[in-house]
Amino acid sequence: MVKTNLDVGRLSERFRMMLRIRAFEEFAIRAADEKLVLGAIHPSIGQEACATGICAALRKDDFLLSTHRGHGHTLAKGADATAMMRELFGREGGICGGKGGSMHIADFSVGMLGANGVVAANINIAAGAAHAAKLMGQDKISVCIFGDGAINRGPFLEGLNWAAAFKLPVLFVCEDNEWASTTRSKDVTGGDSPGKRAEALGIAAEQVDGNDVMAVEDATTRLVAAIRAGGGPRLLHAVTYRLLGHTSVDKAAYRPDGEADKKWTNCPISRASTLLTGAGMSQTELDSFRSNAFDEMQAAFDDAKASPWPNTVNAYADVQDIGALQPLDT
Amino acid sequence: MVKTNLDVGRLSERFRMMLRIRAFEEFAIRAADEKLVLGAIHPSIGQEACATGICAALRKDDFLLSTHRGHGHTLAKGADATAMMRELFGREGGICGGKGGSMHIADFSVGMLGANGVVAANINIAAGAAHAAKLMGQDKISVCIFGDGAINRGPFLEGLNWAAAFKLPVLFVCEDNEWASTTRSKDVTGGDSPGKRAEALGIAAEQVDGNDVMAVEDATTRLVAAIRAGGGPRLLHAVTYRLLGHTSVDKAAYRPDGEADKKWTNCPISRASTLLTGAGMSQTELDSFRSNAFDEMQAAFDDAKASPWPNTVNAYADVQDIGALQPLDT
Amino acid sequence: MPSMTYREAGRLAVQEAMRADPTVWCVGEDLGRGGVFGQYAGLEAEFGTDRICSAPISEAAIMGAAVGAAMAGTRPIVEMRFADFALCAIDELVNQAAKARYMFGGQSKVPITVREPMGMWRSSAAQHSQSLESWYTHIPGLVVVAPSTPADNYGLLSAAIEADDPVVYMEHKNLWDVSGEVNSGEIIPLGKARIARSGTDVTIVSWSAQLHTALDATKILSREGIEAEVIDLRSLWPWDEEAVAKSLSKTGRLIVCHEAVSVSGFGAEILATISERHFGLLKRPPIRLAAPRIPISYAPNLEDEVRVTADDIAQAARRID
Amino acid sequence: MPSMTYREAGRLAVQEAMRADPTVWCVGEDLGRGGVFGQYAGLEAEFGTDRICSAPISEAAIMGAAVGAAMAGTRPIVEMRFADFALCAIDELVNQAAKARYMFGGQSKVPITVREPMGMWRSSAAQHSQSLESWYTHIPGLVVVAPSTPADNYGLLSAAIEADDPVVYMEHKNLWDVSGEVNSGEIIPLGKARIARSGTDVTIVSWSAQLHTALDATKILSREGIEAEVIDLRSLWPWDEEAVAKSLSKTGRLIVCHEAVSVSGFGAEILATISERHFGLLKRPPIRLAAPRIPISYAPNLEDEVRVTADDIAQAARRID
Ligand SMILES: Cc1ncc(C[n+]2csc(CCOP(=O)(O)OP(=O)(O)O)c2C)c(N)n1
Ligand SMILES: Cc1ncc(C[n+]2csc(CCOP(=O)(O)OP(=O)(O)O)c2C)c(N)n1
Ligand SMILES: [Mg+2]
Ligand SMILES: [Mg+2]
Repeated sequence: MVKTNLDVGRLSERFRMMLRIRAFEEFAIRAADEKLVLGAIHPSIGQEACATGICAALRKDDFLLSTHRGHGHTLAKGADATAMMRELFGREGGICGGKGGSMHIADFSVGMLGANGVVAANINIAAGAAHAAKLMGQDKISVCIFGDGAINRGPFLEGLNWAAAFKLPVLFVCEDNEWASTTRSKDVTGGDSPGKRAEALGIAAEQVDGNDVMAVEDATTRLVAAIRAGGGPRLLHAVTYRLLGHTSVDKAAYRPDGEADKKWTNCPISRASTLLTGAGMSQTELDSFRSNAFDEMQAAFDDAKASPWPNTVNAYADVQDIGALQPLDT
Repeated sequence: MVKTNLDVGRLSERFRMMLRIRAFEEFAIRAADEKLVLGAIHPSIGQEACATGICAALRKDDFLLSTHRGHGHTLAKGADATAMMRELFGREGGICGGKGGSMHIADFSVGMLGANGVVAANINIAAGAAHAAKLMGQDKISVCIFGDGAINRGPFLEGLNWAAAFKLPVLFVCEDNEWASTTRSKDVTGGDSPGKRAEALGIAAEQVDGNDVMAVEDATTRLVAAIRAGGGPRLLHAVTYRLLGHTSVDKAAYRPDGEADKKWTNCPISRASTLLTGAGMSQTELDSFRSNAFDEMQAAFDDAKASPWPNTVNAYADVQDIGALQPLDT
Repeated sequence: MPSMTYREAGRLAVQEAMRADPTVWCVGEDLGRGGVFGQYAGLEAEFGTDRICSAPISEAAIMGAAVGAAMAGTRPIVEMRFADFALCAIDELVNQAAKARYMFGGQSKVPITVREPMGMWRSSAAQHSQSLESWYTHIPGLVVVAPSTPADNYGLLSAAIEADDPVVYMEHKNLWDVSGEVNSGEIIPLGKARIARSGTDVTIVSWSAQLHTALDATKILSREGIEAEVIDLRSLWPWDEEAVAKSLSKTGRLIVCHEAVSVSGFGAEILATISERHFGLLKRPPIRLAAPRIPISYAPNLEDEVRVTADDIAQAARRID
Repeated sequence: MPSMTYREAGRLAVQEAMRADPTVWCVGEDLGRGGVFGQYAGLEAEFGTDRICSAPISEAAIMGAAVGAAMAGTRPIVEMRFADFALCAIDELVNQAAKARYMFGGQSKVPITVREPMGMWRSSAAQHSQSLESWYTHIPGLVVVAPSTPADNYGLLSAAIEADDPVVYMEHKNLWDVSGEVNSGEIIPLGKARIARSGTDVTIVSWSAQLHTALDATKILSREGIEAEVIDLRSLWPWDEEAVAKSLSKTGRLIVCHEAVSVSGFGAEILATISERHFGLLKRPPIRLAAPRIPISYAPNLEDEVRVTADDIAQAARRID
């Protein structure tokens, strides 16, 4: 199934990023299983095309804000896997000094302004980052990724209306994996789609196959261009599926039998792999991509496991400048 | 201008209710001017057709939830003007014992579950009242009135989605008077209309001329019938205009010259009056309606002014059952 | 007496209340699957999806709708999932639920039980670990409860559901699996403390998970000849000032320990009340043991920095002796 | 020194900060018309609609957007209109603004100044009158300020805007029209109290509007030969424990008065800290004077029930003497 004008070089690059995300999370799950990571791990396995496609269309200085399920977004935006893995382990050298963990992963040096433990909270924060960019006359944009469950919280309305009212450079991305924790989102969600909600708030919206990495990238590129040109906010509705449970310990037994199995055939990595072999790439080469990703994340895992705990005085650092406690005060 | 099949009896009844609301608020403003009322008074002058038309379509046991601008809604739902006026004056016998004032006016005995000092807060509360009616198998409905400014707060999304998801018997009414305090709502509001927002949340919506009392009543009657029949929530967008300032002390100098003057020609009371004279009612009769309303509210005003302050021990009553203070504790 | 977990005890209280009163219902996210901690397991099967209402992720609507539903004659049990997420519904709880009865001059009560699982629990970090009980004690209209044992979780939750007031009911996430004896029917009155351990030398006041650390400390102290009395407050509003004063009249020494931040935590209220109204009972300066004013970290060793340990308590008891 | 109102003093602080630093901007409802109390009057004309940003009624977005805009390099001044409405943005303030720097390991600060006009003001009733300053003192990451005079409103607001922390800045609605001398350039450091009146017999600690009542009480007391020292805390976090202790070492008598509810109000923290760390300084049991734990009524005489009056303070001073 050779697709005409498939950009093989680009796809293979995206493929490698998706493999890195997959491998990172497989090691994160393993670490949770082995109680090396104590906090909750929300895997994005099956959703790697969203992270990869979106970030491929962004500049390093563009802002990205994510969710509790943010490893892929953070890696794709350019964060270092080792520093991220150390963060999950709560170790020294973690990307947030071990103070945030998986749900607060962030790398401001690549414009990644944070995962967030509060569903939908980043929608307003992302609008604000865009507001700042506009005030300072920068041509950066701000991208906010959230789930299908998040569109039922107030900040969805307030943040989108805000962006529309002030014509801000924000791209809102609803990464719709059908489920919000153990609830099928459509059972508790009125209306047709996140896109219709956005349009009612004055924001043009598009839907895309969120498991087609090239389609996600292309749609994002188009929307980003419109936004950067001063066109105001846009929303992208990326339809994907959460292949595993809500967290690494969730067996997702509440899903109908066979639902996930069927969705595995639509896994974005398999799809990209099929396209690449169809375009003539050898299985050996694809396998080497896989093992590179695996090796990178194995090394990150080993590094994190061997890293020391943070110095306990750090618990008192970065609280605030004024009225900060000294460790001795306690 | 005789309108065919105008129900003169019904219109004259609505006309009298509008006059009562108008007279009540004129006395409330006077009381504020004379410092007999200290709290803020938000007059609904110019919007009497909404209150009147909506409530005319409701049963006494239907719930109504209102805004900070709720005198008209409360009167139209059937509350006693004297007890309301005493409340505004903060006197004994006030409908809330003098503890709420204008912004918390309520009369649970006629299903009026309260004005609210927090914009949009009643949207979720109204959805909840409908939820209770549904759970208890009652055929009551719940009506929530809010302003054009309220549609930019999170509860608009959460409450409407809630009502849609649980198919609740709620009528949402956006009483759109163009202004939210000193801000022209359309300047800070994305999208086309509250109706479009409702539709995107799965709720069918209608727009009505909010200064045409019969049109408001007819639209409400239709929507209420659909809701009571189990059709789930609806939204009515009633387009009206706030003829005075945001509060009784606001001169509304921020409005373009002539805007309000022009809108006065569309005052719902004048329009009803024209229709009634057109239908053959005598000016004398209309004048007697006016003076009846005036006299009723003059009496309420005099009564309130002569009423004693609440007993100060009441300050300690109705806080809570468990862990309540005794006045002596303080 | 049957033994069950803190989780099961809460579930039993809900189940019995729902059987007894058709106006009681539960509302929160994922309740149909038993709730995020399994504390509603099996209830949907018994009571159906109307009364075990699985909500969208809409904390403001969950709380706000419960307020309306309470005013309209039902008795909602509101599940906030993590106490931290209640911050998405604070207007609904503090400006609406707590004040409606008062503002409307007693025309309506707001009988809701707001379950807010609180506290530190395996590296949950700053947004999933907070203990904000003192906030609620500051708000007129609210009752505040923080059970420490399965029996209390059954008995206090039963009382909370029965109450006509809005009750903020804070279970501790680290206690779900703790087992103990529970007797159906043993309702525990709100506002009454429990002497968790009798002693004569020092009074240790605590609640929720921290109570267990206090009890651990007494074992260390007892070996050293210090017999501490431990008071489990159970309810923070109303709180049992009399029980504390009575104990102090024996011991003359007060230690309050809690997991929440020390500054403006509920320990402050206790020390203030005691020093104001029972000054003469204090033979020594009272002591607060609580978290430093820093957010809760993710890394286990940094997280531990904010914990009050049994050793900390024992040390304070020696110091005050 | 020029005389101006508390309102004008705040406005001057904002204006000077905006002139000096192009990244400072204001966001809130109706700011273009000067804000609901006129405290932004004329600023839109000088700085334009981008920097005096008139927002929709979206408190969560106002606060949340400010957090994002602060992380992205600007310094927003956030106007909440009434402190009560900040309850619609508590997740954004407490879970986001206060914790972001910490959770992200110091990768970002969140320099926002959150103006929350607070307190009782002409029959505003339960949802427009609250003083919740003690809540914010309980939250690591937040600085809390409550100025009582025009000079302080200028000097402290200037300092708050300059600070890199999220500062909850609570002006009192009943003080807007109070006049006093203000000198441009006189920045007041956060965390330092002011001796509002010197005295030797009793220490009265207060802040915000209540400070003025405390000063009124000293006039009554002085006639009776009681010379009270009045400390205006100005900032509640950090608060000037040293200044209070120093005064107590003279007087040995402590009265704290505030407008907020007594239970878990900031007075509790002060009494607790003093009794814990400076027990020896207390010659008499300390006294708190604050509102009873009831919502604020609308009727003026019921509203007055929660006020701490100059007479109440004078009586307490006599009692403690
Ligand atoms: C305000 C808030 N409510 C509830 C939660 C608990 N919670 C965490 S993730 C989640 C589901 C989110 O669903 P969705 O937005 O679809 O994202 P997904 O997990 O599918 O990526 C929930 C309910 C939370 N973190 N924050
Ligand atoms: C949450 C909240 N934010 C702000 C306010 C202040 N406020 C009171 S009324 C009002 C304007 C409301 O406009 P709209 O909803 O159109 O109702 P209208 O006043 O026009 O009837 C504002 C901003 C408030 N009461 N509550
Ligand atoms: Mg989802
Ligand atoms: Mg309006």
